[in-house]
Amino acid sequence: MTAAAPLLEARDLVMRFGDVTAVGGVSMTVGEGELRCLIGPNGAGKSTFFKMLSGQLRPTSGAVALRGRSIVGLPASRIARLGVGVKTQTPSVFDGLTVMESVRIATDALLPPQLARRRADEALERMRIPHLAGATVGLLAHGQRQLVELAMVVAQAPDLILLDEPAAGMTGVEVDRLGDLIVELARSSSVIVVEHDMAFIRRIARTVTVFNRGQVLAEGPAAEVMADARVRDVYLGKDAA
Amino acid sequence: MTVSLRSALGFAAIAAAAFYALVVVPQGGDLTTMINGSIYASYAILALSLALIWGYGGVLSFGQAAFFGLAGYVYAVAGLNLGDTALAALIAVASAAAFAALLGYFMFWGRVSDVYLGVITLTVSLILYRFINQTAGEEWTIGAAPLGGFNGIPSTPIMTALGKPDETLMPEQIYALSVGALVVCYLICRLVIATRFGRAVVAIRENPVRAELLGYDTRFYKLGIFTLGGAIAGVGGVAFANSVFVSPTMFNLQTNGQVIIWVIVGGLGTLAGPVIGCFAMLSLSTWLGSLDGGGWTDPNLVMGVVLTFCVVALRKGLLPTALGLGERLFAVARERMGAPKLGEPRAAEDRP
Amino acid sequence: MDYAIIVLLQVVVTIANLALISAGLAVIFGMMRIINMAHGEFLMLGGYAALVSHQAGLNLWLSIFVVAPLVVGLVGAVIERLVIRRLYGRMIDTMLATWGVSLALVGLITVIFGNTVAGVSPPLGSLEIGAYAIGRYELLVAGVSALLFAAGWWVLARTPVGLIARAAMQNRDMAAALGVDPARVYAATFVTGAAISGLAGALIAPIAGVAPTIGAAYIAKTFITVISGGAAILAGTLSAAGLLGAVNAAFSFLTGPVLGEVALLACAVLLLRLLPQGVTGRFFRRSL
Amino acid sequence: MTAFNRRTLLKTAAAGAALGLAPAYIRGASAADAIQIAGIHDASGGIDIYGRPMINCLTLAVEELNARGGVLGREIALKNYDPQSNMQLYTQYATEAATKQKAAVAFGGVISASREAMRPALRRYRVPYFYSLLYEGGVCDRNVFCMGSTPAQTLQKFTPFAMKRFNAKTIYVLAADYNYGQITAKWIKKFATENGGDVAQADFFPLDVNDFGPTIRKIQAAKPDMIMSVLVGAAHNSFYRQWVASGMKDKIPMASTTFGIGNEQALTSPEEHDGIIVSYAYFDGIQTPENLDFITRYKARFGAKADAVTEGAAMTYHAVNLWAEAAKKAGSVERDKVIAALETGLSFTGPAGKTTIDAATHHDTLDVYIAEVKGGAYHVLESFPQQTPADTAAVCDLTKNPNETKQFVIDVKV
Repeated sequence: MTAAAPLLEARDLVMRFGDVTAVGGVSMTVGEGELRCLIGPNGAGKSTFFKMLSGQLRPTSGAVALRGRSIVGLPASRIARLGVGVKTQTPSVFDGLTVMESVRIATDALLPPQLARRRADEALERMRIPHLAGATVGLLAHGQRQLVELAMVVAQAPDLILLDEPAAGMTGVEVDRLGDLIVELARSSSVIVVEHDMAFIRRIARTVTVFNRGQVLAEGPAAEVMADARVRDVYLGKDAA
Repeated sequence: MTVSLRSALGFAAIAAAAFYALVVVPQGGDLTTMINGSIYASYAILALSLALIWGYGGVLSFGQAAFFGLAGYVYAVAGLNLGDTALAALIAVASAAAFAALLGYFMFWGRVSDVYLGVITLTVSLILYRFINQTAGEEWTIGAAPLGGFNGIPSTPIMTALGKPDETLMPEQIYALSVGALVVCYLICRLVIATRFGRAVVAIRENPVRAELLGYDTRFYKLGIFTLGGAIAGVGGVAFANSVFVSPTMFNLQTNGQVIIWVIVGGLGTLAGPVIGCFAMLSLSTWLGSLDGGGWTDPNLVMGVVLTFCVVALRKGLLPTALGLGERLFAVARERMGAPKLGEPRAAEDRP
Repeated sequence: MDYAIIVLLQVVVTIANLALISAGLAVIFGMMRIINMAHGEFLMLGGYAALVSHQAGLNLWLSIFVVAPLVVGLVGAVIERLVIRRLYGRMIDTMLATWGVSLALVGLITVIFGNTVAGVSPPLGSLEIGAYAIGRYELLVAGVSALLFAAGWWVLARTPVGLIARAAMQNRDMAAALGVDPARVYAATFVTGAAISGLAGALIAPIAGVAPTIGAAYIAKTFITVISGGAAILAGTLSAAGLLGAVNAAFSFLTGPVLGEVALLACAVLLLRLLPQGVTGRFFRRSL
Repeated sequence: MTAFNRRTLLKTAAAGAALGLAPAYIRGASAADAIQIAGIHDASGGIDIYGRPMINCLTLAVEELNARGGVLGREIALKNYDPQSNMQLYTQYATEAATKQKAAVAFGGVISASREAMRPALRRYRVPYFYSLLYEGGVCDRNVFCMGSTPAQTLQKFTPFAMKRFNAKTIYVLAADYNYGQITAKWIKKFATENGGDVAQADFFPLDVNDFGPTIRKIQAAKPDMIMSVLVGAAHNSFYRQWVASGMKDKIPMASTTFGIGNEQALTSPEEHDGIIVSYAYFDGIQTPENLDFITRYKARFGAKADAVTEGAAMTYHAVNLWAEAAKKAGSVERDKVIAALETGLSFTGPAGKTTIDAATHHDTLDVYIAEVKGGAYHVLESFPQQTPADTAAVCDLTKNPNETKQFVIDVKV
């Protein structure tokens, strides 16, 4: 473990389900404060890759290290405590709790009560949803639920934030706000975003990694990658048209 | 109705019920009521334990009576051997908790889920039942305590006054003790739910994946609530052992089924509901059996119809349905008087 | 040698019995993901239906093979209409509601017939093997059980009905895609499961006797067999019944019926811990 | 449960009376001063086959007493409780009968477990208690009178009789797995050994077992000379069916200590039960004038199709009449006076012949018969008049130790 170890380093990650290979040997390094976008067609293995990073899936083979420390095989809760926050593809929230209760659950996990309370308030402010504090999460609209989930993640102030399609189901205004927010988040944490919305990607991205069929197809600065013919072929060709 | 008003009313109702049970009933001097009352209270503690782990922890144990019966037997055996009933009771509750912890570790660390968890708990309870049921032979004697097989242990010792091992408690005192234990267990459940641990348990019931991703080791929390449930069921078992005596029926299929029925009839997700459901169903069953020269009906028939009806028509159970009805009436009344409508999302200050 | 044969036959009979009494529950669980807690009472009703019609003068075989499945199938249809249909997709609720149905059926039968009814002796006499003997009827029941499973396989694998059933087993929408109303598939499944249970109950009635509460003796055993077997109706039930039945019979011989049952239960607990999705959740995943 | 403070209890009872808690069930015009008595028997659930004829006989005995003007000029008000074969309800109803109904006496209990569930409560509340079913012996409690036959009264004669009749040396015992079955199996072993035979094996079955396949194969391997069935309850009934289906009926003969107590002869077919021999203190086919008259009255009251009268039922009839005799003799239904009167060696001659209370054990001396089951009826083969409860007498002497309250497990020396 050296001080120079990158925040996240994944090497040759492979995930097989029976005969199906969902991720076939992906390596990726993300540094402190980096904002990385993952793109790729449906079934390219992005969500599976995320789940291996967060500990929801145990890779068939390969290594994941957080600041040089291997996290393969650790339970998801342990990885979360090591500073990895996750927003899943479909909002994963506590339908039966209120917004405030939900966020408190997040802050309570890591912080003493006084601080937890303050951090929870701040998170709601940041998401601009303090007015929803007493509302039951299960009764909110889809976009609002996304924000609640984000608030829970943000409230924990993780070092690495994994966002799986955070803009899905949001209105235009909400998407814009979200973009600003992600950029802001990236000042204090490293962020990896999976997204389909290309305008959104262009707006926030610095480095883009393209997945295809469980492999990394290309990686580099956003503009460069999007100009890549192979990338246009497998992905943009359809979506960006 | 706001949450605070609702819980205040709830507390008032609980306090009133406890007052009635502990002060008014003994004044009546009716021993039958008190002895039935102590049996019902022991079962109600069992119902409470399932209400906690199922309603709040989302862990459906089909074999909750395993802990109830185990504690009863440990109490009887320890009591007969040690002579000190208070110590025996402690050992009994601790064994129920330890057994729950062991079983919980086996299940939660194996990531056994839902229905399978139900099957395993039920099966464990039935194993205990089958085992105890075949201990009629005299080779099954632990120290001074014959396990007694099907008959159980009719000589189950009754609690003695603290520090006075010769002064066996009277039925009235056992009654007070059982009801007292029920109230204390209820308060413990209430308190636990309000702690950080309790909130995490509820969150895990709501969405285990999310809780896990927020850093909660769900296995640990489930184990915690399951163990607490086992301990509370154990308290019920000790109370039952004092009210009747221990026998294998404590963990047979019917007892396990009944607990679930009480919780469902009373209302899943509440604590008081299952206790009410337990008292209601037991009274019904006792009453049906004392109908002289019956034959026009059968206790099973009535219980079955009630349960089916509760599940199909009364989805939430007695207490929540009654509260909902009360709220609606209340709302209508307030609206007529021109008060603002209830049920708006409320500000965060209202929350604890 | 004779003893070995008779023991082997006894083990086969035990397994076949377990598979037979679990079959109806397995059909309903496999296709609908419903745990029918009234299953034991369906078996019990089958026994009563056969017994009562036989005592009313009907031929025993007709009572067992025709009357019992018809009557219990009909009861299943009524229960599906009144209860199950309202609870689709709510697994725990269905379980509890059918538990209520189970109690109600026990009560109803007690009110009608009382607690005890004279039984019927198993027909056909016994088969002698050296100094030993086993009831021919028990062997016949084992044979019917085998036939039932073979027929089940044929229906599922080779007929259009089976295709729909397999689709419904995969998921609800698939059946809809085949142009079949899933509600109708479920109703038909429940009735079929009930009828099979009725037949099984009637078949074992001459051996086990009938009493209103006899279902309780079966429900835990069958429930555990089906869950341990996992989702595949035929392979799951057969493999679990084979394993659990063999353990049960072996321990019954070595010790007594109680420890036989304890061994069965303990084996199931271990099985579920090791294979949390049941046997067919891990092995023979593509089977029926 | 022995150290109850009696004074406090009396105080409680007095407080209840002072508050004017009237008996819950009031019947008829003269009911105000009716004598309350309780009957607690299973009328439903798996053990009701034993309870139902007992309830009939209790009812008949009370009705006859009332027709003759009641006891001490007061009508008898009987309340029947149905514990639904649930042992916990026995405790509850016994308490209810004692404290709410204020019964002067309680009759009931079916299997031993139910007796043990009721006994402490009835003693605590000082309600004399009559238990009428045959059982394993050993109950030693001044508050309780056990009317049924015990092993020394039946098995001592029955075991050698069966061994001789079947020319048997080795016996295979199948017994219900609770204390009755366990203790009875020991008595059988004792009497078998004493008569030059042996018990090859004793298997015990919980009351809900109904699959005897592996056991029958085991018996086939053991090749005993005879079977002794101590099986109990509806589920065990299927043994007789499976025995016949395995072709064993004509190969190994069978005796039973329980067959018929629940009217099993009516629930099995002749091909299943023909030839089984049993031994009880009563058969409904006994040809005495008392019994013939009794059966006529029983059928007139409950119909020709009613459950046949069993030993437990007949002894219930005897118990009620013995209690009435004692009350008359004592001039009161007060507990201590009635018990004292019974301890004078009171006897009653009824359908089961003459039964005399033994003061030392609170059991009774009675006539015992051995019979063969044939075509659903009993044919008496032999009778042994006036057998004393020697087994319980060996361990229990209430005249010396009136405060004894336990059930002795009689140490059966083999």
